[in-house]
Order: sequence, then C-alpha cells, then structure tokens
Amino acid sequence: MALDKYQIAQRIAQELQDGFYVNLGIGIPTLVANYIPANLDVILQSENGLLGMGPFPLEGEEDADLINAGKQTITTLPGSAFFDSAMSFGMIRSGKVDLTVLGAMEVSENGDIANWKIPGKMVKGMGGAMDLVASAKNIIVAMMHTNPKGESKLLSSCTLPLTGKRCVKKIVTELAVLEIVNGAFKLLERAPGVSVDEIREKTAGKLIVETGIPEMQF
Amino acid sequence: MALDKYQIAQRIAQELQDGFYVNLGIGIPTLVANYIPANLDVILQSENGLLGMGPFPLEGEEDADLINAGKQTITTLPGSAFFDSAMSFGMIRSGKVDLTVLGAMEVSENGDIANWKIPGKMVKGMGGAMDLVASAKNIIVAMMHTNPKGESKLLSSCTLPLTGKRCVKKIVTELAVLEIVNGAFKLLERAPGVSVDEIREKTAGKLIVETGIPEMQF
Amino acid sequence: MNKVFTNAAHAVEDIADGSTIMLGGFGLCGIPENCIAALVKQGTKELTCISNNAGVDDFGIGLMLQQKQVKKMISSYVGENAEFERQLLSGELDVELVPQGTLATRCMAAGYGMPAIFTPAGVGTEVAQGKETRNFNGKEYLLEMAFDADYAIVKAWKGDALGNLVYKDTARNFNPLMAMAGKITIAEVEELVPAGTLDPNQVHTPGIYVHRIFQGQDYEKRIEQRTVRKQLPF
Amino acid sequence: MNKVFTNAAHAVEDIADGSTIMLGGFGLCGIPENCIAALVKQGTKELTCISNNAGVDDFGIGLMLQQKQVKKMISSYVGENAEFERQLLSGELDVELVPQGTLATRCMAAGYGMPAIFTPAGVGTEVAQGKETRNFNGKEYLLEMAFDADYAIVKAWKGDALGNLVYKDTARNFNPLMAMAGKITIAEVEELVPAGTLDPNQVHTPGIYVHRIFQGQDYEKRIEQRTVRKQLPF
Repeated sequence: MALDKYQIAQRIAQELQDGFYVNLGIGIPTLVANYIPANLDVILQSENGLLGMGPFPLEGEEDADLINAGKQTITTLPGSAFFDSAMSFGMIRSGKVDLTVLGAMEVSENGDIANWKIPGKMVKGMGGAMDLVASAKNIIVAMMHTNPKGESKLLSSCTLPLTGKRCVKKIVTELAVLEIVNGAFKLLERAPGVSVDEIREKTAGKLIVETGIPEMQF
Repeated sequence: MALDKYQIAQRIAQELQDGFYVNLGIGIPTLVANYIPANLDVILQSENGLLGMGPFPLEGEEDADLINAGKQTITTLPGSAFFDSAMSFGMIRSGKVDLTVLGAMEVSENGDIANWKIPGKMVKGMGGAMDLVASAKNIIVAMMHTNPKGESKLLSSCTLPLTGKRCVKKIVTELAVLEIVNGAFKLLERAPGVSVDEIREKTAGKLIVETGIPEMQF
Repeated sequence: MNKVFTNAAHAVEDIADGSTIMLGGFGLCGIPENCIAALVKQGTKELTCISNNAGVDDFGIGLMLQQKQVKKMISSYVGENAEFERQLLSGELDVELVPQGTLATRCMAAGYGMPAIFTPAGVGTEVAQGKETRNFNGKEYLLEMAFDADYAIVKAWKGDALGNLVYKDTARNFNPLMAMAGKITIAEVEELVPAGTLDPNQVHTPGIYVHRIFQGQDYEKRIEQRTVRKQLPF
Repeated sequence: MNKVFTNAAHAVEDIADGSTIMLGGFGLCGIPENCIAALVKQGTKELTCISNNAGVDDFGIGLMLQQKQVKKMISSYVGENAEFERQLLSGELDVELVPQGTLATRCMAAGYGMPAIFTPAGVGTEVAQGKETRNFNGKEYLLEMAFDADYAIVKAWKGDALGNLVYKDTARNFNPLMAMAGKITIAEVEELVPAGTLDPNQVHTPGIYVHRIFQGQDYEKRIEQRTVRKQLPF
C-alpha cells in the first residue's frame, strides 16, 4: 500500500546518521523532524539563521523573533546558535550541512530538480531552494510519485523551469525509494505491498530495476 | 625649524574631523592619537579587530587578549566593538574608515607608496598595509622628508617595491604638508621657519609651489 | 558624532523618490516597522526595495505596496501578498527574484568592499541567464554583483548611541548584512542604550556601519505563522 | 555527536606529515598554544602553515620552526623571529606573503563556499604577479583563491560540547574565519561548558564548523609588546 506523507517522512528519517546537520524544507520534509531516532544526535539547520531548531512552542510561548524558514514559530534547544543569513548560506555552500530534504514538482533521471515555478502561474520566488540544491552534499527529495493529474513526476527531463541541475541523490515517494545513478532512477525499495510494475508504470524517466527489490522496513 | 615626530603627529591631528573613524599605522601615526582635539569625537580602528581603541592600560592591567595592530597592549573605550579580521578589512575595503595615516619609505608624485620591502633585506611582510592603501578613501603619509642618507623620499617614481598605486592623498613631513595633485606634490604648508627653497631642494619629484605658502599653525 | 535621531520620521525624511533602499527582515520577523510606517506617511515613491520578502497585504512592505510607493522589488520570495500579485500582473510593479543566499551574500559583498561574488546557486537555471559563469575546481559558479543601495534600513533589538547593534534570535537574518551595505544606514532599535552599555564582544554590527539610530516605538512584531504544540498531559 | 576530546595530543594525533594547517591568532594573541605544543611533541613535519604571523623564536609557531616542522608559511607578517629568518635565507623554508585582509578573506571564502574573491589589495604591486585582475566600476581588483586547508586549529575563550565558540576581545582575530575554513576544525578553549550554557545570540562560531573541541590547560598567553601608561598622579 502506498505510504502517507507521515510514512514518507518516517522513511526519510532512516537516512539520518548520528552527528548529522540537516536542513528540512517546507511540507513533508518538515515532518521528518518528528521521526528522528532518539539515539541519534541530529541538529536541524534553519536557513534564516538558526542551528539547533527545537519543536513548536507551547501555546502562549510563541516569540515573533523566533521563527523557522517556513515562518513558523519555533523554539531553540540547548546548544543552539543564531547567525545572519550570509553565514547561514555560507555553511550550506561550504558543505557543512550533511543532508538537505526538500519537496519537488519534478525530478529528472540525471538529478535535475524543478520546484519553484510554474509558467503561467504567479511566481512566488525560489527562496533558499536554489542555494540549497546547488550546494548540499546530499539531497533527498520527498514528493508524491505522480502529480494530481496522475502524471509521473520522475521524468527523463524536467518540463518546468529548473531549480538546480544534477543535484538530487535520492527520492522517497509514497511508492518507492530511488537513487539517481548514471542518469537513471535506480529502484532501491518498494512501499509495503506496492509492486515493481506499479512503480515502473508511474516512472516516466529511465528506471533501473535489479532483482529482489525489498520492501521498506519501518 | 623642522618638526620633530611629535609635531608631525600634531599637525596630522589637525586633519581630523568630528565623527571620523581613523586607522593609525605603526610609528609616528600612532602618536596622532595623543593630539586628537578634545572637542572632536574620533574613533580609532585597529585592523586586528577593534573599533574604539583606548590608551595603553595602567601598569598591572595589561590583558594579553587585548592588543592593537602593533601588538601593543591597549584598552577599550565606552562603545567599543570587537570583530574578526575579515569584517575589519571589510570595513576598510568598503570605505567606512574615513582616514588612514601610515608611514612610508617612498612616495611618488602620482601617489604611489612603498613601505614594505627593501630588496636584499629580510622581508617581514606587508601586514595590512596593502589592504589599507588600496581601499582607504583618504590616506595621509607621515614620514621624514629624506632618508638617513639625506636622499629625498618624495620621488618622481618609487624605486622600492610598491605597497599601492595612486593612493596617497597627502604627506606630512618634518618640513612640509604636501598634497598629491595631478601627478605632482603640491606644497600646502611649510614647517615654521623652513624655507620653500629647502623643501624644493629635498623634494626629488615634481613640486608645485604657488605663491604665499603659509607656515603650519599649531 | 551624533547619530541619534528622535524618531523614524526624521531618520527617513531625506529619502527621495526613486531611491534604492534595503529593508532588513525575513518574512515579518525583524522588519523595521517604524521606518516603514514613516515612509508610508511620507509618501516617498518610485522606490527600488531590496528585501528578502515583500510583507503581507496589511503589514511590512505590503503597506508601501498598498500606497504604490514601490517601483521594483528585489527579493527571494514574494508570496502571501495579493496586492503585490495584482501590481505585478498589471505591470505596475517590477520584480527581480534572487536566490536567498545570493541576496544575503550580495549584501555582505557590498559591506565588505567586494565588487562581486561567485556562487553556485542558480547555475543551469533561468537565474543564470545573461550572467557570467566560471568553473573552479570542476564546479560551475555564477558571478553575482554586490548590491549598490542608497539606504539600508534595519531593525535591531538593542543599539547604542554610537550605532553598535545587537539582534535577537532569528530577527537577525538580513539585518546585519544590510546594515553593512547601505551608503547610509538607518537603524531602529527596541532599546537605545548609552555607549558603553553593550558588551564589546557581543556587538553584532559595529557602529561604523550605522549612520542614524533611533529608539523605535509601538512594535507590533506580528507573527505570520503561529504554530504551537500541545502542553504534554501529566 | 561526540566532539569533545580529552586533550591536545588526541585532538591533533591524526595530523600527518605534509598537511596544510591553519593556525588562528594575531601575533601571540589568541593562538592555539596547546595544539602547537602537541604538534611539537608529536613531531609532525613538512607542514604548510597558514597563519597571520609565525610566532617568536621561543613561542607560538616559532616553536615548530625550531623543530624544523614547517615547510612553508603563508602569512602577512613574519618579523620578530630569528630562526624564521635563518631558515628562509638558507632556503629550508618557503614563505608566501599575503596581505592581511586578503588572508582573512580567503579564509572566509573557504568557510562560505566561495571559490575566490576580488580585492583591490596588492593591485600594481608584486603581489599581483601572475594573478588575474579585473576592473569593476573603474577600480582594479585581484582575483584571490579561497584557501584549501586540511585542518584549522583555533583558540577560543569559551566553547560548548557541540562546538559553539565564543572569543574574547582581540583574541578573536583570525580564529572564527579559520574555524569555518578547515576541512577538520580543532578548537581549544579556556573554558569548556555544557551545551546550553552559551547564549545562542552570542555564539561567534556555530558548532557546525567545529569537529573537535577540548579544554586547554596552562595557558601562558604571552604578551609581545607590553605597553602601559603611568597612573595619573593625585
């Protein structure tokens, strides 16, 4: 059965390693924070200028001066640090952030990503997405396998304006975990009960399927 | 009579204006701090990372963590701020420092300055001098008019390796105040009792002398 | 050296029509509320605004958009603003979208006297159109120019009479970068203190970068997305 | 996440012969005394050292020079060191002199993921030899490359278990810049405190940049030029 968005986040959380500094984008990526294994020290970076992002505040304890990159009220944790936006993107550009998780409208088989602009629609801007995808060592995309019309979002090449080129390393959808390898989507895992055929059918770009694709474990 | 080094510093202090941020080099320039008129707010920048440099500490109050760019123990003043060396030279490069005073071995008539290296002698390095001369809006050189051999240090072109090109605005020596104008040293003031002829004789580069050169006032 | 102004109206009164101004803040966090209100009242027009966001319809830079004071926005994200969208679609407003890190670094470059910087953000995208690219160590970078702004308007938590500033939490964001970048920098602070009050080790923006400072008042500090968690039951 | 090391010897033990290391400090102010002592004891050789100065004969990097551990110094000022001079003149030691602001900014560039920066320092001088120049708005600049160092070794006043650092006074100097620039950054601190002790608004180097931290000991903090003024008479 296909995963729900919480399970996608939960699966991505399995990619975390002890000591990782992680930047989580808006949407499903934000949910990953709820599934960080208790035995791992993982520090969340918010690109507006915070290392060590904590949970939402208790009601009545919201502080207008303390928000995340999604403009939500948050808290700090012991050992947090604030800094300006140049240093924030400095640490992103210099590869100090170990993992970036973000959403996408389209991903291509060579790792291009489009997630900021739909021609003909009001463009809100790329925010920090272009900086993140151009610089992060390790980018995981969290998204649905298909768009609301049922069309594949895993393409041979993106049709929408790009956010970045050849940068995505891994994709977790409601159906599968895939890795970008040599210009193709390599299937690593299936969602429990989802067939390779269904994934194949919903993947427009080149798909590499070796034998014995395991189901995701939770 | 020719000025002594304290009088050179005193004359340079007349160039200060209220609200100036000033960087003083090692040697005579350092002495300028002693002659800042009491009615002016002048803030001293030390390029190792301090705005608002105060006087030397009282004996017993020296702090190894608090030195100036000459590595001398110093103090802070109310409203001081510390910063790293990149920000320090950032404020220098972006023209926020209003005046830089430094020593020189040679100055040319087009404003080139040489003050860091003598071929054949051990080279100690340029420190921050190249950054300062390349960036400061307003550079005054404090130096003797001639070297120990009696040769002019105000030349048509420098013989020593340059620290910076076309950057010096004004020169104060024991004999004169001169301005760099259109590729020449323009004589502005004479030291009390020093003749224009003596200045002319000791200036190897092109010298512009208009009529009625006043004596310096103290 | 007198940098202290009595209020926002005086601090911004010489900002002329057609100026390029930077405004600190991320979303509605750490924005110069007092100066924005004074600019709205003053009615300065044809402004080019460099700011990460454009406010919301009834707060922040949105208030200036309502009065049609803005000719051009240079921002990384301009959502959440219906009047902005209307003016953009009608051609009244020009917008230049800049990746957030590029925006921040172009401010820093101005403050650090660096004419341009190299960044990989936007390589291979439409942001790169018309820009010089260069390969260093096998990776492609864009050459992006330092900003050139007439005024920077920033909001700090505390400031002293010499212009030294301290920011609070994520309200820091673009404020210290823009403070360094303006030809004239105007700082509004929640608390104006005498020189010597702030710890010199903890100053975020040294006063050399700040030309005008005033004690702000009536801060609303609106929260854009109020998110809370439930008190855990006992 | 365990960044805390027991002492300098452990923190530097994997630094191999031939490494490029950055060392914080200006003169003898804010230098990583403990790590230098450990490197001397360990005898690591053929080092390329990036540091604003080279210490004095019997302190700081001078101690490593005495043991002939340094192959090359990249500095802005190397006076006050007779052994340095001897090795340089005899050809045992290579030196690259870099303007101080360029040195600082090349560290920052590495920490900020910028491959190169433009600076006017050194234009028209022998520092510009072999370097690309470029004119922006009528002014000439040199293209200078970000440093690429295997290790950065810095000294802070306080630090916490997550690697957050706070510096004191002018002992800050190059330390936060180098801390950002090392592939592996080692910080020695006068006082190691638990995470949560430092005010998050007052951290100078966020812990993400620091890989190893330890509580230093027996700091000598030598003063290079003791200058004092007389107590005013009553």
